[in-house]
Amino acid sequence: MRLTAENLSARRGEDLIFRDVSFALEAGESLVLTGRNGSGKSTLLRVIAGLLRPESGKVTWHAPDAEEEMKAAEASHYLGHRNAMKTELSVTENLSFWRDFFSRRNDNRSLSVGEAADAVGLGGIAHLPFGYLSAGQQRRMAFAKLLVSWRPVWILDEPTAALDVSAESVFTTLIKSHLKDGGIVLAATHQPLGLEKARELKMTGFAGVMEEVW
Amino acid sequence: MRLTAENLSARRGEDLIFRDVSFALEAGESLVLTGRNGSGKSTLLRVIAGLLRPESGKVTWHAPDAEEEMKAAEASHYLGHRNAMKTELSVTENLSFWRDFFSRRNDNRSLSVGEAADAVGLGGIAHLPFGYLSAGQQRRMAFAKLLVSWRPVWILDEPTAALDVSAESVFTTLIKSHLKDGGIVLAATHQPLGLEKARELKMTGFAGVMEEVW
Amino acid sequence: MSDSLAITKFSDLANPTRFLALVGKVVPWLAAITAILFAVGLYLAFTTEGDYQQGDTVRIMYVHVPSAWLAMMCYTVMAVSAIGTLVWRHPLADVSHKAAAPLGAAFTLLALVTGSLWGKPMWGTWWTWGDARLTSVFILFLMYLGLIALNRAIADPSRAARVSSVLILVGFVNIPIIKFSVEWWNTLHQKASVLRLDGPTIDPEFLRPLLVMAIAFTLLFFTLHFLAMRNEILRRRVTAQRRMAARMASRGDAA
Amino acid sequence: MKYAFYVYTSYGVATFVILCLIAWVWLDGRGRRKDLAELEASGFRRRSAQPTVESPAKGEGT
Amino acid sequence: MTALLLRDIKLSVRAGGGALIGVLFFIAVVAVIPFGVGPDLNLLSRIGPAIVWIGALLSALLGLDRMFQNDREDGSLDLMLMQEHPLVLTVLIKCLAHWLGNGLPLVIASPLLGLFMNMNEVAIGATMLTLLVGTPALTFIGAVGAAVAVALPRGGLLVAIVVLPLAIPVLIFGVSAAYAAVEEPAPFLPPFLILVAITMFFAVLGPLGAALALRNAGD
Amino acid sequence: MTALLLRDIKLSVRAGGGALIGVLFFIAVVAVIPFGVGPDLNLLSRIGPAIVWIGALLSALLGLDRMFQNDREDGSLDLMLMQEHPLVLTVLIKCLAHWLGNGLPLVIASPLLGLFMNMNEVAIGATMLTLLVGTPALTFIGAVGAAVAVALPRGGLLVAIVVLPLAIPVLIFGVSAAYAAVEEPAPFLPPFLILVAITMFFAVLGPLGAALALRNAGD
Ligand code: HEM
Ligand SMILES: Nc1ncnc2c1ncn2[C@@H]1O[C@H](COP(=O)(O)OP(=O)(O)OP(=O)(O)O)[C@@H](O)[C@H]1O
Ligand SMILES: Nc1ncnc2c1ncn2[C@@H]1O[C@H](COP(=O)(O)OP(=O)(O)OP(=O)(O)O)[C@@H](O)[C@H]1O
Ligand SMILES: [Mg+2]
Ligand SMILES: [Mg+2]
Repeated sequence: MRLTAENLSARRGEDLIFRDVSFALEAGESLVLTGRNGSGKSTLLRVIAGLLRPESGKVTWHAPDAEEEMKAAEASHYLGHRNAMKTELSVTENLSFWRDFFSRRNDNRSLSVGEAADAVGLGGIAHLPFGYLSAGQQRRMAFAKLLVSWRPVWILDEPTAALDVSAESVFTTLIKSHLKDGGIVLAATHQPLGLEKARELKMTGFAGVMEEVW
Repeated sequence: MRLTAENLSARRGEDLIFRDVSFALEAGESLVLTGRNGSGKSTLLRVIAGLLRPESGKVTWHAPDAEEEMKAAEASHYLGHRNAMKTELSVTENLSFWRDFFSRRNDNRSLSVGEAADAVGLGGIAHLPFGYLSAGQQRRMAFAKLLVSWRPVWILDEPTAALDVSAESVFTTLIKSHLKDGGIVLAATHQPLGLEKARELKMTGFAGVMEEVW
Repeated sequence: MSDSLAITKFSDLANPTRFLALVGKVVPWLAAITAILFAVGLYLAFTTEGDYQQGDTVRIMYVHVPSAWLAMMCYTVMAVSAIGTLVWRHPLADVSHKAAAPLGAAFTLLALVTGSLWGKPMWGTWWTWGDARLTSVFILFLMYLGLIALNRAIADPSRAARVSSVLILVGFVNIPIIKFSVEWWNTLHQKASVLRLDGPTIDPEFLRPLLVMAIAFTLLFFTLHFLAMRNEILRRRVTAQRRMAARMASRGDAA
Repeated sequence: MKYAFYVYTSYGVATFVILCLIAWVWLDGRGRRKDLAELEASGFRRRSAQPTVESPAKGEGT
Repeated sequence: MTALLLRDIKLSVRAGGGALIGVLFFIAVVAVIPFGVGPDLNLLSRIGPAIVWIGALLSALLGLDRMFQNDREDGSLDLMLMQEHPLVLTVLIKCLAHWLGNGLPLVIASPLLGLFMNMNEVAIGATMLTLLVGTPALTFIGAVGAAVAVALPRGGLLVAIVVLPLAIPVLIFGVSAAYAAVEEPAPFLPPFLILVAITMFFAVLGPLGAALALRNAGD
Repeated sequence: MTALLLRDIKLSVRAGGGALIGVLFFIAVVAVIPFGVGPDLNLLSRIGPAIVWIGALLSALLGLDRMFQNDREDGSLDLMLMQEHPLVLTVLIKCLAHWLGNGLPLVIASPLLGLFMNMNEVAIGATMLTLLVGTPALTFIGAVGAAVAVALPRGGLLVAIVVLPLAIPVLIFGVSAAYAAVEEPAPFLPPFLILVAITMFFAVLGPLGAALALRNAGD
């Protein structure tokens, strides 16, 4: 199980945000992206999630059982700045939708909706419409989405924004246990996540203008 | 100059979130709200900003020059979880709209749009559409909105979410200088803001159900 | 600080519990009187003579006119409740206009249907879009349906109540239009002959059953309205208690 | 009776609609009372009905 | 306040494309009616004003529901609610901007459609005049619906339902004034003045109602 | 995929009574027409099919443009783009859900409206049939517009230009097929078959185009 990025570079508008980023992550490893605002953390994560086409380079995913390479996106969960939940539906409805939508054959490592809500400490209010939750509660529920269907790779963009201290430690525990289960975690943060053996990649932002083309 | 809250209580749906909250803030004082996710920080701030009607109690504002009491909302800037910027318009367009919209007669303490963008460290990219900024850059620009028109009271809901360390210190400096100018700051945060003499109010959340009515 | 201001404020006025007690006492009487009046009204309606001009169809009047009046009165009741919601924020007012909307829709439907049934023999057509009275009543019907849909679309009941109050008040312009449409536009429909400033001009032979039926309809409306309000109060009580139970359960877990 | 059809249909429709209203009010009321009874049976009481129970919310204001 | 007006117009031109969608829809409506009526040019020109008015009414509905919703979603509405300028004034300005961005193009496009419908000059002029006077009323009425929609998770159609009954009088008098200008015996002024009165009435009631609804939709 | 279908239907029903509201809106639109054209029952029944079709187009347009926008704004779209099911399929399902939640109720309600418009049985049946066949095409076309709207922050105008010109042929053939069924000389089948062909064509092209636009929207 191995996620590799080779010579990635990406651009926003006409600016090259980063170039020649390469890394390889094995099961149980994690990578933390740091850097100033606008330094390209979210951009890199979106490239890895396949949501943004890299200017050059590629991201690959080798699963031990599959022969050929898959797109990394299909083995990943992505938790972006936005929560991907409908305010009109209740928390349970939201979570079970994502559970069904993500579900794969012979997947026995996923939690049920109720267990996932409990795991992020909000078991009691899962019947409320998502829109009625406070900012931090919404973020927790968005995190619960990662638990209802197992994916080896977690791509987390500032997962702990808007969270209180207890929730932060809950998240850290969940991330650690995901790593122990053989998962891979990529996270962008401004606050230390408390992962011991995480590798760190410091983004610097603005790696040049694409003027060569012209 | 004095902001007082007397016996505030507020409700969300049928739940009383807090009851009998009172405080008074003089020029140069600040109040920091802390508490778990969902404990009612945002709710209290919205009540003070006049966006949510309190179940009981009232918020008043005494200006030294005006004789009668004003609504506190009119003397306040509110920075909520959402940034109140249009993604289609450029940063400059957004800021100058708010500058014009907020403008008062004989107000000479406001910064110009360019100065405000510089103050939050983003002078160079003010011509981009707001939607093109990174999460942290957007938050900074939302903060710049407070600088383009002077209001004595700042009501800040997690101002530093998604910010990097340098931006946090910039914000702290800006808040401190606002306090030194005789402003009042109310802020809800999970991370210490680094204000020295701030008073703290710890929210606990859920103070009962309004079922007595029925 | 044992009880918040909010709670004492509400118990000064007629609070829901007291209202429920009142409903329990009043409704049986109301229902009984309504039943008697309906019996008398129906008897009168079918024993008085027919009109030489309209034949027996005049008997339709005894259901048509009361339901048309009720359709308008119900909206007026809702408008008054809407003011109660917006100005005094009285929870009973919320309940009142929410409960009245389906009743109003039903009476408006009755007025439309009986009117059509009367129109076919009298004017030779079930419906015409050219008549201001008919179309404004149809609009009233649509507004009732819209209000019902609005109430169902907003989950938080007190917010739903406030928002629909605004709409009720804005829509109230339709009521005078219905009432005076026959004076302002020259149309097929009858001019007012009972509810007018200079006294009724209708033959007392018809007036008697009409009045009895009108009172019966009105009392029926109030009976149903009280009961629907009671149901709504109970519904809110149930949701409030369910929430409370859920809160206490999750609190127990946390502790 | 002339036009009997129209007269009887209108009375019929009126009766039907009114019966529907009555049924709605009645059934709704029965359902709600059943809900309340269930809640009562599961051990939940209104606070105002039992003023002596110490309320969990008291003293929580900040 | 001018700032708000300018921003809203800018947004409607830049983002919503309100003007063009409205005009295109308007054209679509007017384009299909001849199929129903057949090639009878006389009849077409007779019902012309009515069709143009109906088209205008329907295209006014498009996009109306998002008048406040966008501002609410990004938080701007909160800031507007906090200002000391009376909320009614803010709403009025937003209505004005909406009309300039969506209503006015319809008025301007109407002569073209009049030609499609084979209407004569007087009829075209009268229709355009009544539209000019009447469409603001539609916007004001719609503002109430849009304000109500703010409280709804997804307002759209509900708003239209709520709005349409109130818009009917506008339609009736607009059309009858346009007809009166063409057909001889009927005088033009009475229905036209009523139309003006309706617009004035809703210019007051609409913003008031919308402001009330916005205040009460708050959460 | 069923989950997506169910969720989208649930959203459209939940968010303000879906079917009920769509139908109410449709009724309101059709009820407005006689106020404009006047109470001439003959004329009404003649323009009936056109009006019913216009009502359907309008209710299809309302809310169609936000088909993907909502998913994008809350981030759901990102997650859908990442899945291994082909994106075209996802789009198709979303179209289906949209049609079931918004189009089908209109088709079902159309006979009632036909009665309002004093249309005869044949005309009502023909209108209903053409609506059943034609409204999916409106949804598919709309999906392209909605996807383009997601891609461009300032895409408003483009959407209008994409959607309405494509929708107008659907409208025209739908209406003319409905008329052909009633009026003698004109044969019903040719326009109807063209309508079927248009729908099939857009059932393929729509999701493909939408998927392509969404893939390239990435940011
Ligand atoms: C669908 C068709 C009709 C509708 C919607 C309708 C509606 C109404 C309404 C709203 C009123 C109450 C007006 C008021 O209090 O001023 C009313 C009263 C009345 N209607 Fe109708 N109507 C319809 C058809 C008819 C027909 C066909 C007749 C008889 C030929 C008729 C005869 C009357 C009479 C006699 C009154 C009492 C007027 C009065 O004394 O004030 N209506 N109708
Ligand atoms: N619109 C709403 N309707 C009903 N309940 C709501 C609504 N918004 C918030 N709540 C509830 O009110 C409580 C307080 O929410 P609030 O947003 O004030 O919390 P907070 O202290 O700001 O939390 P956070 O740190 O997560 O931002 C929460 O339990 C939430 O579920
Ligand atoms: N859609 C876009 N179009 C053009 N430029 C963009 C777009 N989104 C982001 N950018 C630019 O790309 C750069 C990197 O943004 P990115 O979101 O990756 O930063 P980040 O490291 O995640 O910052 P933050 O810590 O604030 O979230 C920024 O300078 C931003 O202005
Ligand atoms: Mg980022
Ligand atoms: Mg908060």
